[in-house]
Amino acid sequence: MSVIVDYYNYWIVVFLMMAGFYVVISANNLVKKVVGLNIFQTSVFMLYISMGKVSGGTAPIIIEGVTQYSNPLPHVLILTAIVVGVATTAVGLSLVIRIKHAYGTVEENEFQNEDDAI
Amino acid sequence: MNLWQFVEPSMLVNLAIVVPVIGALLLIAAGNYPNLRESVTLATAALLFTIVLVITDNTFNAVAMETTWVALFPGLSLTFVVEPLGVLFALVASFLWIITTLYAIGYMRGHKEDNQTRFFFCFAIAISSVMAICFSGNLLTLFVFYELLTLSTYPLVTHAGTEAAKKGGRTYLGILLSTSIAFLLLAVMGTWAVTGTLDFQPGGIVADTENKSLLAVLLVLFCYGIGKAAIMPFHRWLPAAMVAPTPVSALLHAVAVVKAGVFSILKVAIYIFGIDRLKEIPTADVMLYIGAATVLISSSIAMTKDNLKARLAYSTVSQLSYIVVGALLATPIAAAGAALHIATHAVGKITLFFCAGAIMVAKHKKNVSEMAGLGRVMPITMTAFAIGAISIIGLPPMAGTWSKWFLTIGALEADKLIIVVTLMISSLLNIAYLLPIPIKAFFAKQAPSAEPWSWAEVQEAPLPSVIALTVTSAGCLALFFFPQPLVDLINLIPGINGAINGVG
Amino acid sequence: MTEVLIDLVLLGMLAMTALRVIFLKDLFAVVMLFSIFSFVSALIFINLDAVDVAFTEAAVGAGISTVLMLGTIALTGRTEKKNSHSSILHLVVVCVTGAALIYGTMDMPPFGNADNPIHQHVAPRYIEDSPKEVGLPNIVTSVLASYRGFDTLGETVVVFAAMIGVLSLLGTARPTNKRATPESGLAKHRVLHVVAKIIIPFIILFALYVQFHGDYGPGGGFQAGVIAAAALILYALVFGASFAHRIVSPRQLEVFAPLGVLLYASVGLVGMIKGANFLDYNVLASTAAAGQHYGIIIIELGVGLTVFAAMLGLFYAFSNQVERSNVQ
Amino acid sequence: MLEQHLPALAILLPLIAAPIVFILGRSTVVWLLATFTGAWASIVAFQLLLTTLAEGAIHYSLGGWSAPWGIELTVDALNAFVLLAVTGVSTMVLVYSKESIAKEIDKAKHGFYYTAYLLAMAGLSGILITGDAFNLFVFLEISSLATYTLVSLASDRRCLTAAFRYLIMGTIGATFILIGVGLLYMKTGTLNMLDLAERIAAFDRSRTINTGLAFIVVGVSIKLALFPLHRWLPPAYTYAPSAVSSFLASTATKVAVYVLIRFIFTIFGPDYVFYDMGMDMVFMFLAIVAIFKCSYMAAVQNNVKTILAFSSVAQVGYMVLGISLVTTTGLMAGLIHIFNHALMKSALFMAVGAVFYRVGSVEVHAFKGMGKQMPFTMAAFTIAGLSIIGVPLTAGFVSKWYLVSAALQQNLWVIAVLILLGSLLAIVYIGRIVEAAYFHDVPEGRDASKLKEAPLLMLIPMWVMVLANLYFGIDTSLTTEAVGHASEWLFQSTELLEVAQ
Repeated sequence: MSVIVDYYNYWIVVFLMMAGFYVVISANNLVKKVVGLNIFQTSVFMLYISMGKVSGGTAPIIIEGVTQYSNPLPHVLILTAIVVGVATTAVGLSLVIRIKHAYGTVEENEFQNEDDAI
Repeated sequence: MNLWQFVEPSMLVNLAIVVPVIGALLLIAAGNYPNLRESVTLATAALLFTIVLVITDNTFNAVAMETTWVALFPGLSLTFVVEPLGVLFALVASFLWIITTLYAIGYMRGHKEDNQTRFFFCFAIAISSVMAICFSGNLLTLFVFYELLTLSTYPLVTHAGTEAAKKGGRTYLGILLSTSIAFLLLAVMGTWAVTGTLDFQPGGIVADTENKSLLAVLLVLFCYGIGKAAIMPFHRWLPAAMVAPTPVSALLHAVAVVKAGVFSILKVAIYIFGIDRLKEIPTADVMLYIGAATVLISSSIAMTKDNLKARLAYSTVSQLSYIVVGALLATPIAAAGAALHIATHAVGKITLFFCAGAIMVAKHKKNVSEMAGLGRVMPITMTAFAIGAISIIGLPPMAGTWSKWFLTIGALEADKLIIVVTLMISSLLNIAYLLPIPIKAFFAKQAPSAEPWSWAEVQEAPLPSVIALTVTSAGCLALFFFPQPLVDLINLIPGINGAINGVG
Repeated sequence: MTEVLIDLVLLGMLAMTALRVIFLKDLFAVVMLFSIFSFVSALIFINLDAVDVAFTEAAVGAGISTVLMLGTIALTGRTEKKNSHSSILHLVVVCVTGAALIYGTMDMPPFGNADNPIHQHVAPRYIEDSPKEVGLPNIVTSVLASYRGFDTLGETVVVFAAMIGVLSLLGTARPTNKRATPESGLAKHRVLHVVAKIIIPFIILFALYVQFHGDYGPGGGFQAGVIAAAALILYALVFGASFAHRIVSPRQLEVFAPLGVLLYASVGLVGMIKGANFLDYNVLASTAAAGQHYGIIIIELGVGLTVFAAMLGLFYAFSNQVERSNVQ
Repeated sequence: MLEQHLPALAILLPLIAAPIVFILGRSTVVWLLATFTGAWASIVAFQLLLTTLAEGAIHYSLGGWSAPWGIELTVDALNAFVLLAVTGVSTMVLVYSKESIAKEIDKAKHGFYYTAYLLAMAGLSGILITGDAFNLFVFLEISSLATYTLVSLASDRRCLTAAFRYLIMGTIGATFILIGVGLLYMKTGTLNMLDLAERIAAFDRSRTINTGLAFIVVGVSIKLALFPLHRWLPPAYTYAPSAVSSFLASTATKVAVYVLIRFIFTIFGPDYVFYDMGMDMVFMFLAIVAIFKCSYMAAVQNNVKTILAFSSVAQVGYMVLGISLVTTTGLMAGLIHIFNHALMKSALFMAVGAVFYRVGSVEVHAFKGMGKQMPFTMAAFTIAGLSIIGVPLTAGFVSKWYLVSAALQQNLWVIAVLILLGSLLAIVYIGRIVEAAYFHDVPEGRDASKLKEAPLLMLIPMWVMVLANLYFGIDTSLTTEAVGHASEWLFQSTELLEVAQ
């Protein structure tokens, strides 16, 4: 039982990550790939935030009388990572738009057939 | 001799390598003036020969000459050390360079070849590499310049630019580069890993190595890695290289390049393994018999070739294996014979190639079958051919006699009767494929022309070429009667130690 | 226990959302589900005490990313075609990866335990000393802007890099031609006009609050930049891009974004000139505390400026594409 | 005054120049500024290398916060050496860029090109110098985003799909690294590399750390295009603008190899990675397969850039092989090949770009007759090609020498043979192009009189790289000293940690 209490959070997070990862590698539609990438990354963020949690702690903003705070460092890291994620998403989606203009499709198997793939 | 007396002995080694390079650069500068360009080449060749003569003199006087250029790796440098075997090879190569240049001038002009500047340039660079190989002080240096030699001769092989030339060039580069990278480099590095040194040392450097099977592998790697020695089955590049203009075939593929190969094998045998140690290596015998087989098989192939240059090429493959056999017999006399064969075969074979080229220039004939009766038109050439052929066969009074004599004695000494027999059969085969050519040229029944022969019929190749082939054929004779200087030089090689004092 | 319960429910919702995304072919639904996913994640982050992160995730994931995705599917079509190739290999890869991770969790420190290594090493100093050393109650801001200020500089540069990427791909927004304007935007919806006019000033005010109050509560330059950009995005959506361009033109954005980065870096350079290491704020003013304060305010401004410019720039570029395809 | 700030400067110079370049726009000034920045960064890198060789590692605390609380830049012989290669080559490619992108990239996008280029440089320098595992991820993403942009700048539409594939794979790789770093952080509570190393060595091996290692290795392997995770690389290098291919081929994967070395040797320790986890066999196997499979792929391609791209994957195999031998010499071989391969590949891609500049195609048949038309370009290509093959007196020979020595030291004769056989394949793929250049005439229908030599601004950087190939093939003192120091230190540091244990 204690194993479940200790780790249930991580296990669900792993499941979410893998769901996102699966969408990335299996989706044929490029937009969906990008969505999958976002789900994958957001789940990784959750892994970090989960490890920063301290039971009974509060948000790491100093308030008189509180001694138990959750760990601020994962929060800082993930703030940065979120920004990195949206940056990647934006560039990825712009590429998708350009691919649509150039090939008329955003389905991977369709434009791969048009050019001889390496 | 006075010319170089103010130069430090060790500096001479640098000069021997650098002078051809400078010459090469100068002749590029003079590229647009053929006369000037060729004078530069000749002058460079002459200068180089004087340098090598001085080096020879110093060697006899036991003046140590060595120089280090740059450390490629910690503990491993490009180093040059003069030793008698290298001097012998350098003498042969630099002397024949003068003659070949003379010949090439006539040939290239007579043949109206394109890109003559590139031709002479690459030629000079190749000679520079050969000099560096001669004097290399360790295996790494040898390997580096061995590769440079391959690369610098590649443009010469493909000089004609025709489809056949390209195909030949591909085979040439493919085999030489592949064998050297896959086998020779591995052998060099293996030696380095096993012994911790690559220096050529009298008596070899593997004396302390216990692992015999490793040495056995290394020996095989060396023999096949040095693809320029053309041991079967890695001999295909040599006939392929015959698409090159004849001066190239003459100097590089009868003298410089192929001799660089067998020279390297001799050097490895004497200075890396050491003659004494070589006997104990199991694969030495295996390679010995493969060499012997190469001698016979390629002689047989030579008989089937109608194209004169191809026939000469297979003859070269066969003769190179004499030297390999001499090196692997692992007796001092055989090794001495092998060393001597470098010189004697060189003059003989270059004469034959010169003749082949002269026939091509003068009469545009390539095939043996077309050469009957040619003695009337080209008497000087065909006489020289006969002299060269006899020398290659090893009959007195030509130079080849001595080297074959010592090789045979060496084989007897080593109790290898099969080798003795092989050498004998091979000589017979030599007679069979070489002698008919001059004989038919002079004595073939011509179409009934009752006219007595007169000078008016003569249509020799351009004068410089004729001079060149006369000189080399005279060399074949001279080396029979006066082999002593070369023998003295060979006797200085550690491990031979005056084994052949009784000659002369 | 309530925390755990909330956590479980929310995670369950996430799991369902993620599964739906895998199987749905309607991309519009997929994007909306992602938006929900992101929003629910933000709730989980709050539950896990990561308020700053939640704030950002909501603004970025549920906000900007969703807008960009919607813009993209408006151009590329909203259904995914049937996938012909086999996905067994993919499934295997995913299962192996997942199994590795589950294997990895076996030795993890228990969830929420205060004795875990990460709560014992490095972090205690932030919690205990940052109020003294940096002087801000919001520890996240202290760490973000000061202890790990270099990361944040990197983050700002990432945003800038994204802007470069998008603009080079989609082209800088050209002034839209007049005839296209009436159709674009939601010009006919009076109610929206009125509501937007009322809301937008408050959004901007809020952005300013978040910008400058980030030291004390959740927020900071990044969130503020996103919110300010959102105000203008709303304006552009309602009134049309050409009106928004009149307020802040694309060309201005192309100057603001790099300026923000430079502003950030220059704070560090001033520190260097004053003889300290790069990004050392202590030397900026007479006392260390004041120096930290100035430093953080300026770099947060830099972050805000770049993020605002980049986010709005991204939107302009995307909306420009959509409008152009509408005109065609 | 600047001396003490050298580590920061190495990152800041391109980082600050990038926004300035973007504001200035697209004039020649931008090119000058970017080149100047690159040159300055190279000088900084050189100074850093000399300093580290003389005085040991440099630690620079950003913001004045000491590690592990603040972010620290750590410069030792290893990263200073790679940094020198990266900045030096990048600068030369910048010089080259002016003419090359004038032909290949829309004029309006030149500003984007230089900005993204400088950002990529800043990102790569950041990855190299930072001493903090998470900061490494941030810079990894800066460089990645900038490179996706750079790849997509070409005018061929296929560059878009190549860039997208690169983006997806790159982001998966980066996310894997993020997961791995997270797992390490979870067990140790720190992100500073040296601190991590100490704490990982002090803890018992746990499953979490094992998984962290696996994720980091896989993530980095994607970035460095280790077979079979290399599929994104050939299209990206093929369809990117030539200058970009030249830049990426000589820097991006090299930096990823550095990251692999850093994680394995500094953070996890070779004992753990190789003896406990047995990763050396995995690496060795993949490297050998990469060498043969990708050299073969290179030999059968018709697009010269694709040939070189596959060759790059094969060459990465050599680097990883060096690492997998787990000896000082092996590591030296890997490191020296990072440097040397940067020299050769940049020169090769520059030559290809020059041919594209004149002919407008990079197919093998476009090279026909170029030996006569563009003698300097093709000579450069040939020499750099010989270097790839590993002919003596070129840089490639030095790499090969160390690699084979390392294999022989371990008595791995088979590996030594395989390495040498692999380089025979290089003869084939380089030989095809060289042969086309020298032994074919310009094909019919192509106006030979228009196929002149490339502009001087392309030739100069190309020949600088070629001469560097020759120089570092002959005088190896700088490279061997640096990598000698670096690899000894990498092995020593783990021993020291064990002693401390």
